[in-house]
Amino acid sequence: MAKVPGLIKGLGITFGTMMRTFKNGSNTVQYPHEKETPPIRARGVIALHQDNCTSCMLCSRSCPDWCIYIEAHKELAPPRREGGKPRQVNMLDRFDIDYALCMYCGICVEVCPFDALFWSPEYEYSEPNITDLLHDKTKLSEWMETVPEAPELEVGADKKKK
Amino acid sequence: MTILNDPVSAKLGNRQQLSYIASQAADARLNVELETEGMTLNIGPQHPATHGTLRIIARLDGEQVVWAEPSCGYMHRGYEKLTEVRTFPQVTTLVNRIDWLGSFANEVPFILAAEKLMGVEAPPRAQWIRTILFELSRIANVSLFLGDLGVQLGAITPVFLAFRDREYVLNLIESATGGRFHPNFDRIGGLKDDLPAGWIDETKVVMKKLRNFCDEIETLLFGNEIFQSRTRGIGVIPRDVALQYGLSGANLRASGVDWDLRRDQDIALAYNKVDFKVWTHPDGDSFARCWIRLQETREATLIVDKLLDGIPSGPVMAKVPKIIKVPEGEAWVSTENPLGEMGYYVVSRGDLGPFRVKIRSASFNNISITPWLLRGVYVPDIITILASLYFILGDIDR
Amino acid sequence: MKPKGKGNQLSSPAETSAAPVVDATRDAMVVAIRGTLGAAVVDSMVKPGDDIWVRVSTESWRNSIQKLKDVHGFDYFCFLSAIDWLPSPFGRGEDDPSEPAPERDSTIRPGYTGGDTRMQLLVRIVNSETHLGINVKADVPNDSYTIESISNVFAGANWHEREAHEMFGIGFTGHPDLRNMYLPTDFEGFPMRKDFPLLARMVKPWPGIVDVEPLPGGDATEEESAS
Amino acid sequence: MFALLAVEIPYWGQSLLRVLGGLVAVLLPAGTIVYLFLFKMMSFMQSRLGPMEAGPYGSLQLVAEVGKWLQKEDIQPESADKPIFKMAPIVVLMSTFLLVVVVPFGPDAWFTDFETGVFYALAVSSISVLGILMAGWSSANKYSLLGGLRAAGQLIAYELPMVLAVMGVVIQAGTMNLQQIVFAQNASSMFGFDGVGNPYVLTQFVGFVVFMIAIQAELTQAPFDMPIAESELVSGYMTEYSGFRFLIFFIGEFATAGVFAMIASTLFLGGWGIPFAWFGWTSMDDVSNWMNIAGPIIVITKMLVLTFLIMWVRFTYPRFREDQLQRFAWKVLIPVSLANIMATAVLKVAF
Repeated sequence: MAKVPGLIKGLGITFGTMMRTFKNGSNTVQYPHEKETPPIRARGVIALHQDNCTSCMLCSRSCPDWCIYIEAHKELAPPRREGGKPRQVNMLDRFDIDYALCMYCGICVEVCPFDALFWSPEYEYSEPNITDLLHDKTKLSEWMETVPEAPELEVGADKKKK
Repeated sequence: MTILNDPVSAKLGNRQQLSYIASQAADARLNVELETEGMTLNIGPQHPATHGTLRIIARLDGEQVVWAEPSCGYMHRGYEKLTEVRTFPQVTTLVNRIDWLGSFANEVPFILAAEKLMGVEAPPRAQWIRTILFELSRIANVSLFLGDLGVQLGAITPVFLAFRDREYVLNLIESATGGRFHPNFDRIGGLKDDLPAGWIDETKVVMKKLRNFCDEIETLLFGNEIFQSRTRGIGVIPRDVALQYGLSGANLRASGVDWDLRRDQDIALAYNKVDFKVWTHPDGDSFARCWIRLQETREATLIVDKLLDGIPSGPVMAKVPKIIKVPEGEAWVSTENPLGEMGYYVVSRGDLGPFRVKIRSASFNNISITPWLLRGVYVPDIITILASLYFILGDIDR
Repeated sequence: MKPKGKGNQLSSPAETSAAPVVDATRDAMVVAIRGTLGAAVVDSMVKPGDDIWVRVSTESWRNSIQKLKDVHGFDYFCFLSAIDWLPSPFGRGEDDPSEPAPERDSTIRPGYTGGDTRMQLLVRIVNSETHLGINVKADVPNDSYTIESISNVFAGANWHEREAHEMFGIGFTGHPDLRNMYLPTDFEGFPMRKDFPLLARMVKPWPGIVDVEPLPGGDATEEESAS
Repeated sequence: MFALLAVEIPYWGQSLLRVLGGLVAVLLPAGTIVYLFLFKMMSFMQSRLGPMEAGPYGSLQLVAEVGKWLQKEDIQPESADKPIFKMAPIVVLMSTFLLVVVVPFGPDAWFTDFETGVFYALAVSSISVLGILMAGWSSANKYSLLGGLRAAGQLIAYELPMVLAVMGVVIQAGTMNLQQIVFAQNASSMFGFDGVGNPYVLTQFVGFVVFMIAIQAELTQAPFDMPIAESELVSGYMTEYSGFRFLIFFIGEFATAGVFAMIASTLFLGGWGIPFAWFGWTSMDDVSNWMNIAGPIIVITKMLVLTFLIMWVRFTYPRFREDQLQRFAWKVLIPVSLANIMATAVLKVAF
């Protein structure tokens, strides 16, 4: 019968896959025991480098989801040079990102003019309670440790960009 | 329906003619008093075969559908309205989520429309990388379709094979763009960043795996006689009906229309730099639609391979102002997305954000044919037809 | 079979800087369309190498589409939608709720090919042989918001008209079934009209309104701490 | 069965042992099938590992699942026909228990030794249709109704080829007693060569294939799983069942698979026996007592081989459409098995 070959070949595929899984192991990862490393560029969580932040509000204003809340006040700091005038600096009071709203678009990281925001590939910060997804500036600063170096670029890329 | 006069049937092939007669018969049944009391079956909104939350109200006579009507809107997010309160760079994060399986492809036409209004053009390298990522998202999207097709028809293994191999593509997209599902990598005037080192070689390896996956699916599913008997001659769409309903993509090409926006329009992507075959099928039935998608996936891997060999060097970003204001005007750009023709009609008022964006998504048109198509089929065929039309709820409801 | 036009959307950057070239194909098409439709064409516009816009009169809407399909072979229905030309009274929803709403210009300025009404209908149809597309616009009368349906010209327009009906409140005479498609049956208002507020942007104030609190009694010299 | 124990057991004790034996004979294969095939083989065919957390290599996963189901609320739809709704899973499982009664596990290890065992087995197996129909009807759910009706149509259609396929075996063995059929397969020879006995899978190959297809359909496994059809009818007649009642359906599905595979191995693979010529046994009385211990293991091994086939097909093929299934039964399977009976009868007379 002409019917047989297609059906039999299909059985061969499943059997072959089974044998491959026996031999080479599965394609899945036993998650809590072993973990895959996300790529360097992976957008996992946003880290805040507090020293660089000038509270310019750009990130908060360019966020499409309105999920960055910044409060700051001005303060007098000792002058940089001897005998100079005391400088006015912006002191960050509050820097919250609500990850329940965040769409992980990365616009805030991109618009930041002073390199205060970075992407970290870290992804394990799920919470049972939705309000805990609001990360404040201490928590955001903790992510800084996990921020990797930017990857090397592919051949032919314009090297002028950092 | 008045759209079908009898001359239509004369133009059809044999198989199409049979199904056409069947649909006419179903029409006639509607007009006579039904002897038995029918049953209204609600397929969805929570149903495994609806890829989300599409609801199909079907009037059944036994297992035969007398009348069926999809009801959508369970996932309507109002993107057209949302774009009006966003700036141009912010819109891409939204449109990522329209067709969530091939997200990158959603950004491209919008960015191209904005670039058209601004009169800027992305540098060649950016165009090539865009095209490569575009095809990768096509592969990521359609390979899942190929697996899902099996599940819809009762074979459980293909979907796992699809997820297995799709993962490689997603890893590629993630390592290049940082976003696994929602890349948001396109910027007006180019791309956010260049590719990371080693990406090209990795992609070539993955493309081989994907071709292997296509072969596997072809044997496991398309060569299977049960699959063929389930899909051949089911849900036949003749050419002119397909055009009237504005079907696009593989659905249109399966009805014998040789039209692929990648090849047939001048657009700032690198498609005209490579040779590729546009697959068509004369039958217009479910099998043809699925088969075309399989071939297109394979073709896409070949396109990616060819493009990888010739990426020009240079910058990936044209000179654009930091704060983007798009000049006043209207522009329409559409591209051949995984699901079909996806286009944006962007009206700008010289403001930071668009004044009006009409999102022409492929699935909305593709699924609008179902009331016509589902008459007279059996309940299992509803699933086959819906699966073969291939819609994504986010793409219907926007 | 490609449209012959060359314009600012070409892949070779050299040609983008060139002055707009003449698009013979599209110009010829517009002339042909004017010939067929006659007085029904109110205005038309060609962007070389890009697209054609044609505005037809409200009364001839259905007939014009029918003729474009029959005579000029625009047999592929791409989409139908509407545009509300009224500028939004809410802006992008970024106003400070504690302050009086800013004055906004609410004059209606239509886009390409002009227009006299607030609502405009827009349909895009394509010739499946030459792949030449055309955008057809028509005014929707301000008093009735009603226009003739084209769902018996293009079956695919059925759903698009339903969508336009619920989103913009445009009535389509001759449409077989103008039920809501996305919205609940008892939904009030037309969400896509510009004067329909987007609640997501109303329920909370924009975080960007907040600014850095100034130094109490401090001088006004702005100086950044980073250098 | 109890000669082995060499003690006199009172009747109630015997009955109790039989019931316990029956439970083991139904639940043990079901558990093995679920773990071995549903959890592991399917996963491996799909490049994954399957359950790994509960017990070593996930071997206690089934226990965990049963525990989960037992804890779940027993939901009954408001407009369901409650008594029938509650009864349906039990009827389905009952047919499984009634089936296992006639399967012989050794020369003396049997529950009952029916003269017309085959006839009984085929008759009892259709009781499950009743249960499924009851479930489909009483759930007050359109999907369940469709599923139940499909199941009824399908199971009745496939009963026929199954009976006809077994007919060849019965003609060849000359008996309807399953024990005798086992004996006939193991003690006889093929063309004078008695090295493998005469398992009917070789001489009745057509019958075997038809029988396997028919039980695939009887068990509603893909490609014949339209009554369940997750992607169409959600879960068909099982849609409304939850908790314990769903568990019974679940056990029923796999236990029936096991029992049918046992019957198939008895009919076509020589059942509990291994070729008697290896040990020089010529009659039933010669068979030594240790076969009562080895027998069940052999039956289960053969059963696992057959369920492997069933599951392999299940995990590979898409499903038919209802009308295609009926066409296949009436236009292909029944004529083929009728031809098989004819050929068998002719050959039987000729030799």
